[in-house]
Amino acid sequence: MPFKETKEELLSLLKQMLEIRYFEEKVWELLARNIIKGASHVYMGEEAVAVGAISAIRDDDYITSTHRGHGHCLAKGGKLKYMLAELCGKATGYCKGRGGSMHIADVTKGNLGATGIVASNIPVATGAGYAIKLRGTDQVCLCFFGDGATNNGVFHESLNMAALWKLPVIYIIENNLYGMSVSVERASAVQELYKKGCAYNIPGEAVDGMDVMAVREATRKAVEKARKGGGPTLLECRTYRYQGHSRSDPRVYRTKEEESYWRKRDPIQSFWKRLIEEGVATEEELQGIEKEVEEETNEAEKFALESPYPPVEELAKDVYVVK
Amino acid sequence: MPFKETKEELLSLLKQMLEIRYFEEKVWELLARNIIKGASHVYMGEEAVAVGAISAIRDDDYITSTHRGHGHCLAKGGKLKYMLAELCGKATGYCKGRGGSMHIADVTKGNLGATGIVASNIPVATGAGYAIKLRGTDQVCLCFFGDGATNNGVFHESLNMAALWKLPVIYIIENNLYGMSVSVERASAVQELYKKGCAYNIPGEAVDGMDVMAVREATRKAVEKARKGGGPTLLECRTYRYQGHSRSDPRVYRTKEEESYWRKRDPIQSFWKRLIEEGVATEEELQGIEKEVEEETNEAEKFALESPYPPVEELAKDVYVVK
Amino acid sequence: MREITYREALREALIEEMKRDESVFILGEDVAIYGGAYKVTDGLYKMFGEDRVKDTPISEAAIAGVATGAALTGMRPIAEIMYIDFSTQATDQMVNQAAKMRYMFGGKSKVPMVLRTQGGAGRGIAAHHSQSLEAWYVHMPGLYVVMPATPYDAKGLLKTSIRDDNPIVFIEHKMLYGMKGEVPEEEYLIPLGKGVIKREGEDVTIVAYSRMLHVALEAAEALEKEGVSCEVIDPRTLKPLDMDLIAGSVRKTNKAVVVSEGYRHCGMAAEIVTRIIEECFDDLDAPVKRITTPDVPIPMSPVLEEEAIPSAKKVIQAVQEIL
Amino acid sequence: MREITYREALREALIEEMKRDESVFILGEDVAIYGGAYKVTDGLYKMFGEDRVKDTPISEAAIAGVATGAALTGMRPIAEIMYIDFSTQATDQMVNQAAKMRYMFGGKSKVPMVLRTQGGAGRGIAAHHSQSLEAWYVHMPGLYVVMPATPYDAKGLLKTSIRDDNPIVFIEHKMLYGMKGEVPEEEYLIPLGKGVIKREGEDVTIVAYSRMLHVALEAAEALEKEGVSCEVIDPRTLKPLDMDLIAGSVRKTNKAVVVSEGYRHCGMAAEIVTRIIEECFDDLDAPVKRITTPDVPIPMSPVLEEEAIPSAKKVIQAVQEIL
Ligand SMILES: Cc1ncc(C[n+]2csc(CCOP(=O)(O)OP(=O)(O)O)c2C)c(N)n1
Ligand SMILES: Cc1ncc(C[n+]2csc(CCOP(=O)(O)OP(=O)(O)O)c2C)c(N)n1
Ligand SMILES: [Mg+2]
Ligand SMILES: [Mg+2]
Repeated sequence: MPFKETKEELLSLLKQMLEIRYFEEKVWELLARNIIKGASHVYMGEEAVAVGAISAIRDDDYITSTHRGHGHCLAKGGKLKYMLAELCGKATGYCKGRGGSMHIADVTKGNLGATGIVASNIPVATGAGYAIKLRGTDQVCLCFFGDGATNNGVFHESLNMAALWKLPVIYIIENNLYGMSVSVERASAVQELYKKGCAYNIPGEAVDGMDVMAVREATRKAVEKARKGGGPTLLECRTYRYQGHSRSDPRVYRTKEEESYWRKRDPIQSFWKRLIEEGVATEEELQGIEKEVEEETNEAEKFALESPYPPVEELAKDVYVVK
Repeated sequence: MPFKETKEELLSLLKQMLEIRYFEEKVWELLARNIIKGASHVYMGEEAVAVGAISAIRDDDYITSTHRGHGHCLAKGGKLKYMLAELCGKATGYCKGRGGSMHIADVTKGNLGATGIVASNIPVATGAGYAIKLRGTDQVCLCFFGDGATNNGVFHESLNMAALWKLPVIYIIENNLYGMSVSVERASAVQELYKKGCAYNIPGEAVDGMDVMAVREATRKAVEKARKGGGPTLLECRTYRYQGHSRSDPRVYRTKEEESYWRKRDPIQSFWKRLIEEGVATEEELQGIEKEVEEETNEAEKFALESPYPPVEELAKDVYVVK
Repeated sequence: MREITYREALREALIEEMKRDESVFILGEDVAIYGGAYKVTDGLYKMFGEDRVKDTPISEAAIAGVATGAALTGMRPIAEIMYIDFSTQATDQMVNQAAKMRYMFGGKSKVPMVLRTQGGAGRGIAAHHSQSLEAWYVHMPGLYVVMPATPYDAKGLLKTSIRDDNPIVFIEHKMLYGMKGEVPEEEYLIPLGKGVIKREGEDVTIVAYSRMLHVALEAAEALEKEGVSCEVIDPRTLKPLDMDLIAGSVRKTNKAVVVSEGYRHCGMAAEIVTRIIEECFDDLDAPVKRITTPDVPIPMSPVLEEEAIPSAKKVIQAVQEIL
Repeated sequence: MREITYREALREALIEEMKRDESVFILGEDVAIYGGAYKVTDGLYKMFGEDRVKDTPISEAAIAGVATGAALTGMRPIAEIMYIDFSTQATDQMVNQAAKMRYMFGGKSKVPMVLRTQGGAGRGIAAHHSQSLEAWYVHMPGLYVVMPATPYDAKGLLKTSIRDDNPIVFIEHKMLYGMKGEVPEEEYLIPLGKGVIKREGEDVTIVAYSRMLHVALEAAEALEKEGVSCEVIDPRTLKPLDMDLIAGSVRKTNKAVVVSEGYRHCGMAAEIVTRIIEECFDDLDAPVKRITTPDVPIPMSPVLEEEAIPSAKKVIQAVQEIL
């Protein structure tokens, strides 16, 4: 299928994916250097999902994110430097350093936040959908979560409500084949996760999660339907996380063959290739973008490392809204 | 379909249904007289479900029950007098008066208990199933719950595990069309509740819950399969509660027509009629059974009313196992 | 002044706030057609439509989570959890999501929601329908906890809670719904964090809230006849807690008894005792006493239930022990 | 004596008890192939097979509920909830089902299960992975709560907990897994409800548990240099609580400080302070102090996290204030 998008749009998709990749590489490096503390779940390999899906919505639409949330944040307009500062626990981060990797949010931009608790964002997204319905706007909410999250009770409760009430929520499963070490086969009685919509009459679709345009198109259709009051959709994007679940994961539960199979389907490389093959841009242009991203990432690092920590006197600030 | 059962078996089914009916009538009366305190959810109209299903299992099998649990308890061998004493909060009740209507249990007889919290028995039944699997016996567990309970998260989590691990649990939905005042239409995105098994690859079946033999047969097949390691089944028994959800419920959410439609399909009357039509017993014999049940119920009442309350000194007994 | 019931007072608060602010809406089980298990929302769906008074499936976690998501995106939801006992299914959403989002997300968001629920013993409905779990919610940063004891406070505090920008657990008492009391026709609000002296006295301070306020007042009345003058304080909101008022009173009387229907260990009574020790140790002439429900699930049997919860007799005894 | 880590001590306890008793089994997320998020169950599935060391889907409520059902039917499950923060999804099953069944059902059943989990801050993993929620479980009748601070206690208490017939919440501390300590080769058990004096002293009693024991010992060490002699007590099990030991010490020192990593309000520190007031008021020369985490979600930023949790400095300061 030839592109319907403008060159600018297409290059922006590539750039966002590159930004995520470079960002995550940087995070991985800073984790190794023990500059980033705590746990960070990186999104390398899954870039096409966040970028493809979020490119299909408007700025005034919402998303909810997960413990593996850097990609969503970035695709929803997050700036590398504030994100990296956040991961480093700095005062200049999106959450003033209080949230870190697992709680990045920018509610003002419609990113309703990552969460450290698997599946717990699903009812929250559903509530955003109900708010939209009550206000009568044509906004939508994209709700991202992993294959593992589909086995949690709130998935069930939320999808049922969304279907009953025809809420404008697109539930996007990032099926990367594992929830930590437990494969979909060993965690879910149904293997094709989009089919779980059957219990709620929610239409589902399996999408190639390594193809940014496929994700974008599937999301676009679902969003169009939702804006018209057609209710929720369940999209299963099949993808792969390149790294272990977290830094300490030796990945004994999967094979090298499997890893290299997926790496060959890299979402960035394949899109890059396609852009050139279809004459959208030249190799030089794309390299220029990559260079830009590399510089931005280095600047973000500098910003993050030079930023101050939050003042300890502010430990208890913002627990409550105080008038 | 002609009966395969012996006369004794058939009459015992009728007797059990009558016992439940008389018991519940008595409970209703004692609630009105304010002798039974608290909340009691009565099972009138649904007798065929508990009796039909539990008649298809062995004494060493398990059941888990609900807030509407008197029928299950009785069909699993519960004695009217200990049950009524329990509802009256007496020391001679199944739970020494501590549980009351919503917590009747007789774990020694395989009744793993009623619960006041909707759906909370579903994981418990699943755990009983896992225990059976670990011990390697051919027992099964019947897990009863209402239509409303199917929308709770633990339904989802439990059925997924049961299917994954092929547990010998039969999940029996008592679909009486309402969860309190909320109809299935307004509570569940899928109307045919047995179809919810699709999200777990659990085979489901709709069963006429007003027909004790139909429930028995469907359960028998599911149990046979489970005993052989064939895994769980989801049965949806379509039935009706004659009374309101609890005594204070004016039933504004349903029509008189609907109520009388279902009352015409009364599980006891229709089975009674069939027993006579098929020459299993005479009207006199059946009336004899009914008379017996009436007397037992009155004796149970006498027993319950004359029984002492538990001594207040024992308030804190049995909170813990103390050696 | 006119007298209305606690139930009516709550209902008026809901109506007034829903008229005043379009972003206020109600969701919960049986809140619409049924009018709420305790009839607080009776008829409201006719006034405000079914979208603003929304019956939900039996999905406690999603009820709390949907409210959280709607609040995060600009609405002011009032989520009803029928019994506080069932809120145990919604705790992740309440204490990890709603409560912590503002802080975690750097203070840029807010979650203005009320979780309306009710608790307490007295109806003989046993261990799953009689608990007082306020301590759990007081424990959790980011939540406020409100527990009115009179119709006047119920109305004024519910209105304030709805307008407040924090997630609030608003706990009614099932035995108080029918209690009548003076409630002005004109609008009024009661600030959070302000307790009241319900009875002035000199010899001992009794701190009690929710239904236990009335138990304390009964005890004070009886003690007065014996020449003991009790000052009875109702903090009304447990968080924020009006320690100024309590400490001021203890500094005057030099003795204190705290009464709470919650379980004993790590309960609200322990918190108030500790705060008194922290602020008034040198003023104390005797140990601070706590009267609570002991470490026992609430039994159904009326004789045991009555023994379990604090009574005027036990309060009197405690006061006499420290005189 | 040989020294092994806290992690190894726990693992040994599991292995010994699983060898000793066939009814013991483990279930939880990533407990098999991955060996547990903190590697406590490393390799166990190879020793005992995948049925007795069972990887589950991400279904916290069902994990607790399945354990409950299996325990009720004769097994001795050890359910692992990866972080105590996620146990908020399992609270209904733990506190309403497992904890209350024995009492509600008249003392005829038991639920011998261990919910193994870990809590505490220190890794910079923010508000959803750092909490100390022991107070919630201590609050609830029917549960015991165990929190070992050393490898020796971890092993002895886990073995006892597995053999105990009550549902037990066994809370490890994530920062202690790597700590080494003396653990005999021979089998030993540590009774529940018996604390230990970890350091004898004359001037003040410091009560602390789990990781806070080590903070207290550090403070005691430093205070000794200033000529202040602290008696440090580790209750080891919070429920049952060894008040005899604590009260005996306070009667000697006449002063007490309680240290807990849990949130302040209605926390375990408040409980211990209150118990000391109840039992030793007349022996006290000064108010009992509590050092806790304040009413703040645990922030990610290392500087804030450190400020949030109790430190030796704060303990020293508290001691000095009451000397
Ligand atoms: C309720 C809950 N249970 C367990 C965890 C621990 N945990 C963190 S991520 C994860 C795996 C999640 O798998 P999936 O949903 O597939 O997302 P992925 O990490 O693969 O993107 C687990 C088990 C958690 N954070 N929350
Ligand atoms: C978790 C929970 N939510 C709500 C309730 C209140 N409640 C008791 S019974 C009931 C309706 C249950 O409906 P269903 O499962 O269909 O069973 P039925 O009463 O129709 O037999 C409700 C909402 C409860 N007991 N537990
Ligand atoms: Mg995954
Ligand atoms: Mg029903």
